[in-house]
Amino acid sequence: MALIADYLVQGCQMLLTLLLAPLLTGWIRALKAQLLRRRGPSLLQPYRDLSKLLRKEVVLAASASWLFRVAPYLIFSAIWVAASLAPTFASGLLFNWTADLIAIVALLGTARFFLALAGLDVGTSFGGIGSSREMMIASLAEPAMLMMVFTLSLLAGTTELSAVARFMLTADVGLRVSLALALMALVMVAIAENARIPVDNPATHLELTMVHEAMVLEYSGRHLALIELAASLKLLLYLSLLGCIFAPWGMATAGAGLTAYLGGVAIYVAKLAFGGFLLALFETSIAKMRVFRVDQFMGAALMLGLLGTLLLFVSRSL
Amino acid sequence: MSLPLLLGLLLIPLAASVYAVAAARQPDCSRRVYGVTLAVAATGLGIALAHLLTASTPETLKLPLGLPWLGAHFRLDALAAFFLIVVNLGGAVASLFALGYGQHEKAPERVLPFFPAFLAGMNLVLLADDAFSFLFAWEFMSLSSWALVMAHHQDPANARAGYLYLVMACFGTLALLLAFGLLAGTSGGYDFDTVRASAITPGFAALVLALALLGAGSKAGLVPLHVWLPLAHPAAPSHVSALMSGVMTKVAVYGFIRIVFDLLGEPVLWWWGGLVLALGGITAVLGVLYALMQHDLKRLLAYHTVENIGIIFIGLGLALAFQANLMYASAALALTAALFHILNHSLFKSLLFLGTGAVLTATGERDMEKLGGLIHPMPWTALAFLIGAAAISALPPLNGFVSEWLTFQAILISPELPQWLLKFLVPAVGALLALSAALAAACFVKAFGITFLGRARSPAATQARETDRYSLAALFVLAALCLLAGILPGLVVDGLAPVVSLLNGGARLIPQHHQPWLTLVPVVDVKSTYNGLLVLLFMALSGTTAAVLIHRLASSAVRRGPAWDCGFPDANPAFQYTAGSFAQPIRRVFGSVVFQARERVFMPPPGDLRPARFKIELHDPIWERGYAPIAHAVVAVSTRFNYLQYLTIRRYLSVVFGALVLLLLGMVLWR
Amino acid sequence: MSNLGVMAVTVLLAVPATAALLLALLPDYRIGARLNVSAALLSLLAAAALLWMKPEPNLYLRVDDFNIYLIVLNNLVSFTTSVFSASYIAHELETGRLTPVYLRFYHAMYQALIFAMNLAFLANNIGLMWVAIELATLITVLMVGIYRTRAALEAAWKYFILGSLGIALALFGTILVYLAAQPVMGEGLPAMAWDQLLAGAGSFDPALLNLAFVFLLLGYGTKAGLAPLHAWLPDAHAEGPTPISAVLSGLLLNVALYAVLRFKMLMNANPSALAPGPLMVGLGLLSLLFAGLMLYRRGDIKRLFAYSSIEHMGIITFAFGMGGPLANFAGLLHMTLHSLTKSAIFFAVGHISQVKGTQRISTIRGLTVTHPALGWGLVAGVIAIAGMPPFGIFMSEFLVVSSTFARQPLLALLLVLGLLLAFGTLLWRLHGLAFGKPDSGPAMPVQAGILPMLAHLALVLIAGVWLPGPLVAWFHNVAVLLG
Amino acid sequence: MHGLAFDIAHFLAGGMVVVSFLMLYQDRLSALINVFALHSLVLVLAVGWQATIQDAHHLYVTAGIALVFKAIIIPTALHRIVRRLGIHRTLEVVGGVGLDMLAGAALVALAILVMLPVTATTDALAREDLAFALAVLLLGLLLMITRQNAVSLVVGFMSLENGLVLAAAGARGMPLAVEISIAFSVLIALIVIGVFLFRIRERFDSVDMQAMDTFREERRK
Repeated sequence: MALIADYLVQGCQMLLTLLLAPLLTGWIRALKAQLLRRRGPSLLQPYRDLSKLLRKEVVLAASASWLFRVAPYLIFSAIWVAASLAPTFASGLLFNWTADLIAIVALLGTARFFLALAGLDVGTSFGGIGSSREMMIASLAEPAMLMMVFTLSLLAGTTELSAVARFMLTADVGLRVSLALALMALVMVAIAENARIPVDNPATHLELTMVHEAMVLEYSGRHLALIELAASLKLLLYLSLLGCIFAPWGMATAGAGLTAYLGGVAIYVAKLAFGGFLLALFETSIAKMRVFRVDQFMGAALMLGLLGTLLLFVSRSL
Repeated sequence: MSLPLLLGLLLIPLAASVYAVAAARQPDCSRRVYGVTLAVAATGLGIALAHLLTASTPETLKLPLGLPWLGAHFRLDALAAFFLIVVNLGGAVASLFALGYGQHEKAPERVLPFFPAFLAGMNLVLLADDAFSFLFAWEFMSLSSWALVMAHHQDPANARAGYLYLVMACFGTLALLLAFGLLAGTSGGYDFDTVRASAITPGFAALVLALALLGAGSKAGLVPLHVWLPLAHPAAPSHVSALMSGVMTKVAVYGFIRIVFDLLGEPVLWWWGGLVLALGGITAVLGVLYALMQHDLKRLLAYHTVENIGIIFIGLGLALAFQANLMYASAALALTAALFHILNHSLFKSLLFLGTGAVLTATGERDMEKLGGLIHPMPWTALAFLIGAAAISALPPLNGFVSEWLTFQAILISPELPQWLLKFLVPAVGALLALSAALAAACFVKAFGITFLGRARSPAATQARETDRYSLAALFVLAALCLLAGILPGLVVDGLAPVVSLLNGGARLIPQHHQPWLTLVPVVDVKSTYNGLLVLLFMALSGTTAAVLIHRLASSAVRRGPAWDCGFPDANPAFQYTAGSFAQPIRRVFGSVVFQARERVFMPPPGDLRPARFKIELHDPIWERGYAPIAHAVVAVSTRFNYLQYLTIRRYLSVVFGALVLLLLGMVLWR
Repeated sequence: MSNLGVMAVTVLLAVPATAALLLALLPDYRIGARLNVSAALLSLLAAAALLWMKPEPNLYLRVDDFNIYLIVLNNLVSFTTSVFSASYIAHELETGRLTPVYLRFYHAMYQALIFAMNLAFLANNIGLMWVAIELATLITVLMVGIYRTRAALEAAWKYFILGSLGIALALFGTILVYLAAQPVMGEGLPAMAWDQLLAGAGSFDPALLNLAFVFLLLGYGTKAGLAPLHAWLPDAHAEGPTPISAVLSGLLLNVALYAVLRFKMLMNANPSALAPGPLMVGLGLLSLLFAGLMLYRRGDIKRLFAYSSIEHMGIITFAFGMGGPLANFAGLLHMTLHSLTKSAIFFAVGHISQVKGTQRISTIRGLTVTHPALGWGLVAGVIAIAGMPPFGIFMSEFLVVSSTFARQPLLALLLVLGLLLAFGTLLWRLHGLAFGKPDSGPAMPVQAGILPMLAHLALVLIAGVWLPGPLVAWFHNVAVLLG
Repeated sequence: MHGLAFDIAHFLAGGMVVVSFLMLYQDRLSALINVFALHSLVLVLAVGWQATIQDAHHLYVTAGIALVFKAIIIPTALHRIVRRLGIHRTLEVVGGVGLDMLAGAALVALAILVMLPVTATTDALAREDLAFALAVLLLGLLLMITRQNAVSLVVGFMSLENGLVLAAAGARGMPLAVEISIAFSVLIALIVIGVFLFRIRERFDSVDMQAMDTFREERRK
């Protein structure tokens, strides 16, 4: 019985992430519009886009291969699994131990791998631009992310997220330099990974500046829908990571009962909203940088992460 | 009982070699030879597997061969059994592949006699239990593989590769020879039991470690001893490249493990671990950076071998560091990670090289810039290659990720190490490892994307056909194994346990097979867990459900059209991104530092009909700073000495006279 | 029993001598070649017979543990070489490099050479041994000059001058040994007989012994081609007929080294004399490194392998200089295998240079393509001589290096450096010769007799995997004798 | 009596050293050959004296051989060769005579130094003889390396070999002395050198050894 409940909760989380993701995207877009004194679309616009895309037929480039058609599903499932394995409103769920933080990072890597391949598949120059730049950025972002993971796991003694979250709730964390460094690293990585300003502009279609958009240029219909959905899931994932690591308050623990779960959900949504607000604020306040300054940006993130880890390695023995 | 069986088994490939010398020109000779090697390797695999799993005590055997007063000692223990599995698995699959691939060989008489000998040599290295037989087999392995590298010797590049390879191999053997000289001592106790028993001073032990690093490292391709590897591995026929890259480098690692972990024994000094760790990290990153700069598919793979060797040595270095501090539980984790990665790399590197072989037979091209779009004519090869690429890029749920995950876990439990240097070194190496993993992903997006995706860049690529069924079978066996090892890591870890406990003073990881859902739980108190099986299930589930739902509820219509490409579709495949242009951002970020990469653009003025040219200059720092000077020095000195060949007789007489007078004076002064 | 042995000894000496006379009289070179082969075979059988029945030593001749296997080896190689020379010489006659008269002379001299070398090995009397070695030198001088080309004459002249200087020094050393022995052993023959000398060496005058050893080392060292006394060797190998090159490298060097070792024993037997080890180690290392460097710039294929002979003489001398059971064992093994391998290489080289009509390395390419048998034979030979398994020389080098490193690390490092150097340069040449695109040069048809080469290589291969018990026992005994 | 015997032997052996110096001093070929004949003559006397005082009769044979071959036949043969080749020009002495003399003196000193430690168990006669023989040997070698001409090379070598015979004769009761001297004289002096000089004359029109240092293909590379 309890087992079934656990399954249910896990399922709920998966659905919840799936449902909330477009909303988050819409929320950020709306906020940005507001901040720019525009009226902007409604919160539900992303849902409308998705349903429309889903219903349209797919126009497939002549030179596209089976990989091009499989990739969206792969990308979507990888990111969705990652998103639903990270604790959102409750920690210690049934399958949280399936993948720890490293595995989640790697799952995102899988998604990126296939996205980049899809960009190369049709054999257009823009796809190539997108893929190569994406991989360059990732080659720095992923280590930075892993350094952040090191920092956490050195503190919490584990790389498993709900355990980390539980640890961060305990008193003996205190304020640590390395945590701050890790937070900065994570934020920078999140910005890069989700193709936000200043690394990339999700709204642009000016060929030479786009990275993520260039890869998905050839996609249409349901494929595009899946990829858009995956993108917003990814954003959600990063925000919930930030939430459960650096603001783990109010998360329900496994088997806490329905009310606790609902409360958890409410707080979770609030966290997302706040995170989205910060992101929108940040994006509207700075300009996009040249592609070949990105490596310095990401290098900085990597250095921050490494610094945090080093501090911990050393301070452990003090 | 299984040891004599194995040794007897090894006679068969040698016989096959002899047969091949006689009958290489006959049409079905290649099929026969590879059939034999396939059978032999499969049997050997079975025996070794049985021995490893039934986990009996080591078997030893002494034959009246080799050094007369010593005899040839052989021994089959868990370590040897594990590496026998790696070797024979690779050998079996390569033979299977060659059943089809070998038909296209232009010079079978230069391949068939040496392939079985090569296989036998590698097996013999693993079974040898005294210094002489070990080095004998080791050098025999080098020699036979050299012959295979020289198979297509009419291409001067291959000949050069073969020469460099053999000289480096001889260098490595001599280093190991010196190491064994120290271990055996003046009494000449060359059999490994005596060596294990005899104590050795710390200074000598450190020397042995250094020599083992030189000897085994030069064969495994440890930076800066790797220079021969990316030349020699691609030069050989592809199934041999697969063996050399996927398997022979592992035999080299075996040599290192056998000497340092087994023969040298206690005491281990902490800085050994540091040294090996640092070397591993540097090797990993440099290897992948070199690989990113390559356009030759096989050479790219060879450089990735260097990278993976680095990862393996990171694991070994951690294990040494832990053992030095008597933290055997942690050492067990690190060792498990290293051994697991050894197995994984042998799987996917063989897979990738064999895939390249398939491409090579289909198009006759190794240069990625001339390939492209091969996924259309050869979808199955593409699929297998894709799995291999994903595996080597350490993507879940495949096997490459598991071993890297284990290595990360080993790094994460290392802050307990007391030494300060290690405290700084380990996280830095962790960063290097992460970096190399990410770069590897980038590199294989390039390798697969440019080779198989897009549109064909040359007529050869357009006329490609799917490869034969033997080759496909070989490819998919390996692909399946990559997936299995990825989703059932617990079983592999349990299989490795006897090896680990052998090398680690009895300590091993906790049994995994009765964990719920076969989850991987390396260390209990650290609650980090990973479950590839579930990840795969979830992904499959969500992916299929999404697909089904969409096709049911939403549209499933597809219309083919020209690529959109922001409105100006380019007809010409030459407009595609090439390997060079794909690597350009990373080259700008890293290459400018490491390789002094410069881009020279020649843009003719308007009205000038010359084509615009774009050239990339790369410098290999290690070759230019390390090896070229030595070569020049030898040439210079020998040229300097050469005049001694043309003296007048009077001069020669004077030399003798001088020697005589000198010795007489010496006699006078000696008193 | 022993009188059978005496018979065998007489056969060993009488057959070559008489054969030499007969061959000098025989006009037809075909019969000559056959007679040559059969005489060599006969003396080989006699030598083999000695293995089972040793005669009692007298004051002139002696068969003991040390020389018996060398005698067998000597006659074995000279037999195979005679077989090879039968096929080689025929071609020389066709191309007109030799006239029948010279062939007659050649065969006679060949047998005389065998006689001289057998005598040198059998001699129990240091004076007799000296005479034998001198005889061998003079004969080889004549053989080297046999082509009478400008280069050949120069080589022979150089060889003659340096060789006879070495001989002279050796003689002086011999006289000194006698002088050292004479007060103890009394005047006359006993003071020049091995066994007696060895017995009494302990009470000889050390100063005289030391002086003697210096002269003997230089004298016989010149014959053994140790640097810096090697100058005659490359040219003599390059310019003479290839069978003679094979005999020079395979046997004559051994003879000289054998003499040096005999006197080394004498030195060891006298506690207050200086230890011969360091001198030999020094000369050995010098030869090894020097040859390794010189190999690189060689343009003539026979000179190349001549230098490799210098290198290996260096290794062997080094091993004996180091001493100790392992190193001595290795030295003896190396001596045996080197003469087998090197002569095999020269068999291959001889036919190759006939086929290509040149000895210039730069004009020979891709042999494994054009002449698989010869090409792969050469490859196998070079692999073997470079000390790689499965061939036997690997074993001896393994023993030398490993046993040295534990005792004298620095020396071992130098040794390894030399080995690597020589290996690299030799392999570099091999790659040029055996691989690569074959040039479309003139390829004359030659019915190459590759049987001797294969036989030698097979022996070396077997030795690499398994050494027969009696051989090992012999090596051990002699290793003990050598101290 | 023994004293006298010793002195004479000493005198003769020393005489050989002196004659060796004379040879070093010569710079004309024919003169050199004559001095060599003298050298051999002294050798004959020395050996003969040794024969008498050791009453070892086989040494007379050695002396006879030396007399016939070295003192008579070879010099005349060499004279004929020289005349036939028409080498009457002076031959350049490498480094000059003075230096040669100095070097020679040093060598003699070295020879004596080397012989000093030899214990007196071997009778003094042999010791002195040996020292002189060694000196002669070294001087002969010096002669070989300071002359450029094949003939003088041969002469130098034979003077060296005279020293050897002297040593052999001085070694009391040394067996095979005759055989050895025969082996030397006959084989070397007659056959080979004769044959060689003949051949060489055939090929090169001078016997100057510079002419024999031909170029070999390695040098062209």
